[in-house]
Amino acid sequence: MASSRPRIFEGLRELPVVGRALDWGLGASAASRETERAGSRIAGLKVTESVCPYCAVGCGQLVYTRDGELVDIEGNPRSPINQGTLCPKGAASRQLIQQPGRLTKVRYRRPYGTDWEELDLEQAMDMIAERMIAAREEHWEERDEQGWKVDRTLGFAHLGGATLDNEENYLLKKLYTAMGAIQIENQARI
Amino acid sequence: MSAAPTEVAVRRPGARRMGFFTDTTVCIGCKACEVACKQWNDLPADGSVFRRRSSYDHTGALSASTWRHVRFVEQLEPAPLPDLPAYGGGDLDLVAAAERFGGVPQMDRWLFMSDVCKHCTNAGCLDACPTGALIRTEFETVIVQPDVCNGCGYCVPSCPFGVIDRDPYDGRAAKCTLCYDRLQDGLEPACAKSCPTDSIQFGPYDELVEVAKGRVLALHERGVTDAYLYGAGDEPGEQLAGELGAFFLLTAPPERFGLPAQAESPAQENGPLATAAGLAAAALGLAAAVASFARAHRAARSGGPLRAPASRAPLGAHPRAVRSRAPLRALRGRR
Amino acid sequence: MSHPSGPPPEDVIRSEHRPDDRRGRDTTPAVGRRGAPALWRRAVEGSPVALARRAWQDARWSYLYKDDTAYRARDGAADANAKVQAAARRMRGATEVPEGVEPAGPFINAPVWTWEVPAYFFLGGVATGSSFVALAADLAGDERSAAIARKVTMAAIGPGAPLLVLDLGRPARFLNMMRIFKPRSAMNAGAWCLAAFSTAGAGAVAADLLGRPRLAKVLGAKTALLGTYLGSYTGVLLASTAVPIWARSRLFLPPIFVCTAVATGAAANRLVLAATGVPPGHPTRNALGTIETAAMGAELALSSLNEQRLGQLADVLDHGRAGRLFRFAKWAVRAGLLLRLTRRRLGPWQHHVASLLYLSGGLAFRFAWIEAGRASAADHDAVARTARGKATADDRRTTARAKTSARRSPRDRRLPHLYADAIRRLSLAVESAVRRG
Amino acid sequence: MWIQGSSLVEAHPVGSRWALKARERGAKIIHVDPHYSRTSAISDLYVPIRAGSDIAFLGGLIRHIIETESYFREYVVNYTNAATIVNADYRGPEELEGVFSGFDPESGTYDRSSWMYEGGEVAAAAGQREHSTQAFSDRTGAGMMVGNVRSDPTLQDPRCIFQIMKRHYARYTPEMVERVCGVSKEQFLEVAETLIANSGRERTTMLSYAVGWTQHSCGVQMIRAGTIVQLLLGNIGRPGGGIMAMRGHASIQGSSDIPTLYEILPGYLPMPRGRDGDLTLHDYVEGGGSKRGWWSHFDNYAVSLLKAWFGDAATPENDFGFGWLPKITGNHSHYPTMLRALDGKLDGLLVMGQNPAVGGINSGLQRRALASLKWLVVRDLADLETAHFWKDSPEVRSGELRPEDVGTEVFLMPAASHVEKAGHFTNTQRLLQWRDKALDPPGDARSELHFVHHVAKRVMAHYADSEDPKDWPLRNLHWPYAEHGPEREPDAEEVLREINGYDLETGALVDGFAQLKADGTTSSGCWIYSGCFADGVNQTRRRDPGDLDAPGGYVSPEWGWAWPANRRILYNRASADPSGKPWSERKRYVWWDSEQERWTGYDVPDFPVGKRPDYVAPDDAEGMDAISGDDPFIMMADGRAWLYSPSGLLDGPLPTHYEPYESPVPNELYPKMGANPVAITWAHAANPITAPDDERFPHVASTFRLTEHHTAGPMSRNLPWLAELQPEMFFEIDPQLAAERGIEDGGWMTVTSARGEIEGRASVTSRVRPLKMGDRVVHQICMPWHWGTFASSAQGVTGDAANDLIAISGDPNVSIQESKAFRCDVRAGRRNRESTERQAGTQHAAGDHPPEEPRKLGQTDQADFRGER
Repeated sequence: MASSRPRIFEGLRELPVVGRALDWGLGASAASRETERAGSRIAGLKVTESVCPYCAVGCGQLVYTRDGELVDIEGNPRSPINQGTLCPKGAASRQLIQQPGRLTKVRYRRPYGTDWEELDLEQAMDMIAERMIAAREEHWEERDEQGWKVDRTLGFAHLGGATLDNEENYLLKKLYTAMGAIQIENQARI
Repeated sequence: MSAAPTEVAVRRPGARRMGFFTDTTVCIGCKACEVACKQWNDLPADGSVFRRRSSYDHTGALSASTWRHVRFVEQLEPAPLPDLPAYGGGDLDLVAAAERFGGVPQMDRWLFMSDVCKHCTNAGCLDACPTGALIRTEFETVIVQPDVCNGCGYCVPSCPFGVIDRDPYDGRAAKCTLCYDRLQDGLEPACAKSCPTDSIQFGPYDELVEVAKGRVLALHERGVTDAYLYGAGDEPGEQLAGELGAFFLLTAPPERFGLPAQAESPAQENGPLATAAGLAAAALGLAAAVASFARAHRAARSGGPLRAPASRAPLGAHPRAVRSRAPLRALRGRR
Repeated sequence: MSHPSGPPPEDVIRSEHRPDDRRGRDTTPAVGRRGAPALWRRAVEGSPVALARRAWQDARWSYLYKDDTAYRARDGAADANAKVQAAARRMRGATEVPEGVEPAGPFINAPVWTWEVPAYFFLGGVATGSSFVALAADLAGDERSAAIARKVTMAAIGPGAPLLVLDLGRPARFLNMMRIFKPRSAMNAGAWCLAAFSTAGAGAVAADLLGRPRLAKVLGAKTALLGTYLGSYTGVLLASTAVPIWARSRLFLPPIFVCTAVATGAAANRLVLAATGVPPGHPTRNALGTIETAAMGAELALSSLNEQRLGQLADVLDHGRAGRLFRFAKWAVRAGLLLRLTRRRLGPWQHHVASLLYLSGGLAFRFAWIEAGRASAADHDAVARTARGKATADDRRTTARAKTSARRSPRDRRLPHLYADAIRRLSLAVESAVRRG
Repeated sequence: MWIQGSSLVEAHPVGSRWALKARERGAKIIHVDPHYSRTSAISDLYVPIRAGSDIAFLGGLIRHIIETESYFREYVVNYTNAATIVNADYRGPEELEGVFSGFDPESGTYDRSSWMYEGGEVAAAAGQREHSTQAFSDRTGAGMMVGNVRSDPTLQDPRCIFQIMKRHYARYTPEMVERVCGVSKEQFLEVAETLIANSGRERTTMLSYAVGWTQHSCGVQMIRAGTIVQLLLGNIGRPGGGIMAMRGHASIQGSSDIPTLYEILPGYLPMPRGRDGDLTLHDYVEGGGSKRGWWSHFDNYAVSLLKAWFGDAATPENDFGFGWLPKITGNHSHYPTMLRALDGKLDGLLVMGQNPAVGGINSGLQRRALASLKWLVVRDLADLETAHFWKDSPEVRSGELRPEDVGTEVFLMPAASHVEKAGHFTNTQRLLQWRDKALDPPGDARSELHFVHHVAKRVMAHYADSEDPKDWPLRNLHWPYAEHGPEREPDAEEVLREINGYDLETGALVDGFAQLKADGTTSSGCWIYSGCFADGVNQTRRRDPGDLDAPGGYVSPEWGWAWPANRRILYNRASADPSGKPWSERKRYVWWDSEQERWTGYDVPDFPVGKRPDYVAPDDAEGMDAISGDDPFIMMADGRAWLYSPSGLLDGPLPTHYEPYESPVPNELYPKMGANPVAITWAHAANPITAPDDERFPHVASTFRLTEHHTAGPMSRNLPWLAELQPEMFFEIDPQLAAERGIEDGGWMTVTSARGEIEGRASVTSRVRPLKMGDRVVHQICMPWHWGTFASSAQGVTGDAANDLIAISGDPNVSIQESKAFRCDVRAGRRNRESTERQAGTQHAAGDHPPEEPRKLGQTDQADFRGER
């Protein structure tokens, strides 16, 4: 194949003085102190083992934190599922947690309101509980239209769960069932 | 071959040359490397535009904030179109073809290739850098020292692979560091670690090359005769920029992936000849100038055709010159 | 360099972020920062990374294609290397891009330089030419013209350095240009040369003013000698890039640039001298006239010769902005030559106009070459073909001689390192000062 | 390795790591899919198929395997019900022009008694005739009497299942496949031969499917058809075999095991169904349990669950509180619920980590439904379409909804991310993996565990001293969870212990469901998860991968914990032959160790460890004793894998080809019967369906996922690093159609359906191809569905939602909609009105049936299309 080696240059390099001159400025003199001190920013950090929140493959993740702040999320090499690898979504999960627009306060929109308002968390919880209770009472059916015993409410419903923990789904189903709510659904239906 | 030790700026005992072997035959085009790189190096997204005829590639090319970039090549089977070029893909206006031949060619292959800085043995950017911001590390990789670079931009056109670029906002040049910081602590680079199918393999250079050669042979046995190494294993006379620290296994001509068929550090390839030519020309020019002056003045003195009206009087006393002293004095006066 | 207006989008996002007061946790969006990798410092110096095996063992442990796969042939066949090399040769060895393959760019990045660089090239050229003139005049005994030429030299080179600084992405760090001495980098060598040239030139002018003609002469001579590099390295600088139109002109670009330098230098001096009362028909004026004409003639000749041998590559020289600039430059020069070679009818102005035409032509040439480079880098076919065609053009004559560079065990040079680091710190200090100010 | 109805590489990139490894080990990868995706790119063989015609293709495979005698006979005879004799009065669609015996056109349902085994009968569990998903127990033959069924091991009896299948699929010839699926004969045969060549004793084939199969009006039957192929080839219960359902969310498997689903309780116990008179625990167990097989322990699981929920208050005297559980009487799934909401019959909705305003089918309808709620609670990491519909949505942009007219009260609550709380996910392989908490959630962000705990406390406090009997469950709800830290966060591990279950006498944690009892002395929140806390150790937190290179090391039994009983491959007894020896040494997995008289192997045997292979169950045996030593499928009443499904399915014992309910072509096999006659749709003007004779929508559309985005987008569209990778909604369209319609690559195009019209970029590519079906050519348009109209980040991206185009419908068994095949039309340019503007106001013009009452396509009439005409 057509040769592309820079023979002239190589040739010059062989020469005593010029050759040496060609390498001037390239050696140790060029390295900055910062570079000599370089190291990975997660060295010495606390690590937590986690699982990727996206698809259902269940890739292991390592979460590196520094005094309660997130520094880095990467694959867990010990996981036999992903062996340290991640897909683009998993690799972006630090940005998922530190995403622009991440909510930190309850947003409330009153009926017919035209904009969001802020709401205290405890107050929001109170209001939600009240509404769930009200809906239960208002729509309680002991028997349905054909007279069958049903002991339930169709007043409120739930959607979601495929992205939640099993513990959370368990308590949700437990509470809802105890309240007589049956319209409990999640993405498994889709 | 490896770089001249005189180039190595950081020395650590026992450091070996490290590199990437990117095997496109197991790449699934998931772009995990692109994101993992941005995550670890904390680089921003650089704009979201839908690019036509770009298959699934909407980030375009390597840039100062994109250090891994996945190229998509849709390659079509010639059938059923009569005069479809041997390699289809981006070359063909499918709509026109459908209108002309009323047929739709089959997908032959969908090729994915994760491009990255090649960490050349003869690195154009390194040779060009006037400040020493670009250095050769103990792993024989080439990195930009962000605390040194002053954004002269000379490395940008000096890279035969179009890798390094100057950030329009920040003003400094930036490119893949082969995760120099991670390497210090024995971690593999972010992209290689994240790659789900190990299309990007990281390791000691010589070991990688052995793996890669074995892979080429295996593929040939399977009938994938197009398989070849881009940037490693070549004869000394035929190497790309004296061998690439990050080399590739490709199954189509390099031009399909935006790679040159051959490359060399421009400074090494052209520098000496150009300098010689320049100096020679300059010397010649200087000589010519001197000569023509000498000639003119000799002629003037010897009352040749260029004879000045008055006799041997020195220039300063020249009558017309006397008239025109004013401006000269004015010049002095201004000082 | 030209900065986009306004801050980068990710900074806007960060600035719009309202930190949450109730909980200490930092909620600043992770949207990245430009131009450099994230912090390169260990959180705790000297301590390892948790749950990571040392020495890249994770990379090996998770390695997918172990002995239980047919991923690769392991029995190292005797002709393995030959086979691998042959495979590469098949795919990238041919001197033509394979039939039907449309080179899918971008292959290389276009130069990012803005107007400052060609402007500097022009002024540097004028300065070089002037320094030549000064030396020539001195040698010919015309000391006053020499003194003026030396002043012209300084007048021309004066704005050079500022222009270069302006073009930097981080102007405050301009000092780093001289952080090391690196002959391999035309730009570094050029920077040093520029410094030396200006110093010598300034010295010479000073000597003139202090009435030390002998010293002035010596320094002037020095300046002219340095000029031989200052005038040619700009061509080398462009030729030592991957931009096809520049790289393939490697033997022509520097001479062309020298010609332009000499011509424009001579022209500038001719005008100044005329203005300062050197009469028409004066040998210096005549000499300068001859020089600028000859140089410009040579420039034209070289350019067209180069265009001939560049073939298709030269397309970028006739199209777009580069094309327009080239056409203008050429017509200016041709007009100049015409005025020169016809018998004078319009009095002394005929030649002054010619000189002006040369100057403007020279200026246009500098901008044209930069523009041509930009266009050439964007011409995917050109880049691909150039890469394929390395065996053609002027390499053909070079004899095959594959020889690896000698292994000289390098001595760790302490002093340069200290110097380099000092300069770096100084630059950073200047930068932070500028940022604050 | 056979991938159909799934795009492994696009949706599960890291899963494809192992596909690639298999390929490098010599495996062949086959991908059958409407569009050429990144999955096709890594495949050895890609076969384009018309969306929704899979059963014809699979039926063709079944026929080919039977006709060429290339099935794994020993496996089929011993491990499947191929030899079983079926009821004499069973008739198949071949005889009845497309329906099975027992079809009632009036109600559009089947009386399934004639499908039974001869001699078998079904104890009718409560409310089985309803159109709602049948309980898992039902599908496994719960309540079946199979004691004295006859069978013919020679497979010759004309009424044996093998012969029935042979007749059933006789017409599914390669030529027919070509006409129905647009798959060329050559390609079809190549697939068939490859599958056959890679199955049997020494080799196995893995089948992977996903929502590309489930999201059809006969989705369950598609999967059944795949199962039949795998069973005929002997690929179930063996390493390198099986059927992999690639699931799409981190814990979507978990959310079915421990369901937030209306018709089941944890561990797939059926939700009690209302009926005339009181329903007692006894009736429930009778209806749901089974005399034979594993479900004979049904009562243990039910009682243990009630004990976990009501604690000491649950006593044998009060039937463990069973009577107070709410009962279902119909279909209360996602869609009917939203249709009720649309008609203002639903007060409130809580949405957690879901985005129905984009991901919900007919999302225009979903958003309008949200607008007619009284209150809405949304919990997520950032604002999203579902919480934002009143402020900015296609309906708001078109002026149909004005914020000042929308009465919905919205609570948008900040949620904790996966690293800001502890808990566990169940991945697609039933593997439970624990996540430790890495950092505190920011500001007022909290976990759902925190939310439900503190809401529960408030609700229970409210009813603490209520006298009303209906409040008994709330008064006696067992809610012992301790609170930790300043945020008073419950401890997830405490909840996991409850799920695992206790021996209430000793207070010790049980080691598995075998220890659960029906006498109220044990508790377990989810019997199939029982054992996840065995030995008092959080088994889901185990993180020892073991030596992957050792024989069988790939099982990694010490990494996490898989239900049931940490079994990684279900029915793995089938990896050994009837005598207990591995079918193949190379593929050994679980086998009978004759020295130690026990089953052993790399995995936990899915079989009573001590049961000899030669044990023969006496006919009168009950419980596990009724399972013989060579019956690997212990969850099934007869211990056999079902080629033919006598119970559990509502639309036929054998899969048969029906067109999608929106198909541009007639049913080649059963011209009288276009679509699945018992498929569900809901008559509502806001949910119009295109009539078969409607010419306006000539093309087939299908949706797919992209690697770079996740489902409805909130987790990816707002992340700059992902947004830039796929910035805009686009459609993949073949060059021929593009040429016809003047659509240019990269330009704008608009896709319209009976529901709406959406715009996006045109990607003109050979990755989708016009399909030749006999003399007819069908064009397909494939589109991702990740985009919505709202971005919570300046660098986020927006686009039209594909689901605006799709109609709500349902598979009869699981009421999952048909979103992978629907009719559409295309044109160049941008849409000239909002995506759902055409449907404005339709929510008030309900059809002539109460919308929550499902309708059968079998009884489809013009009323369904009133919205359109």
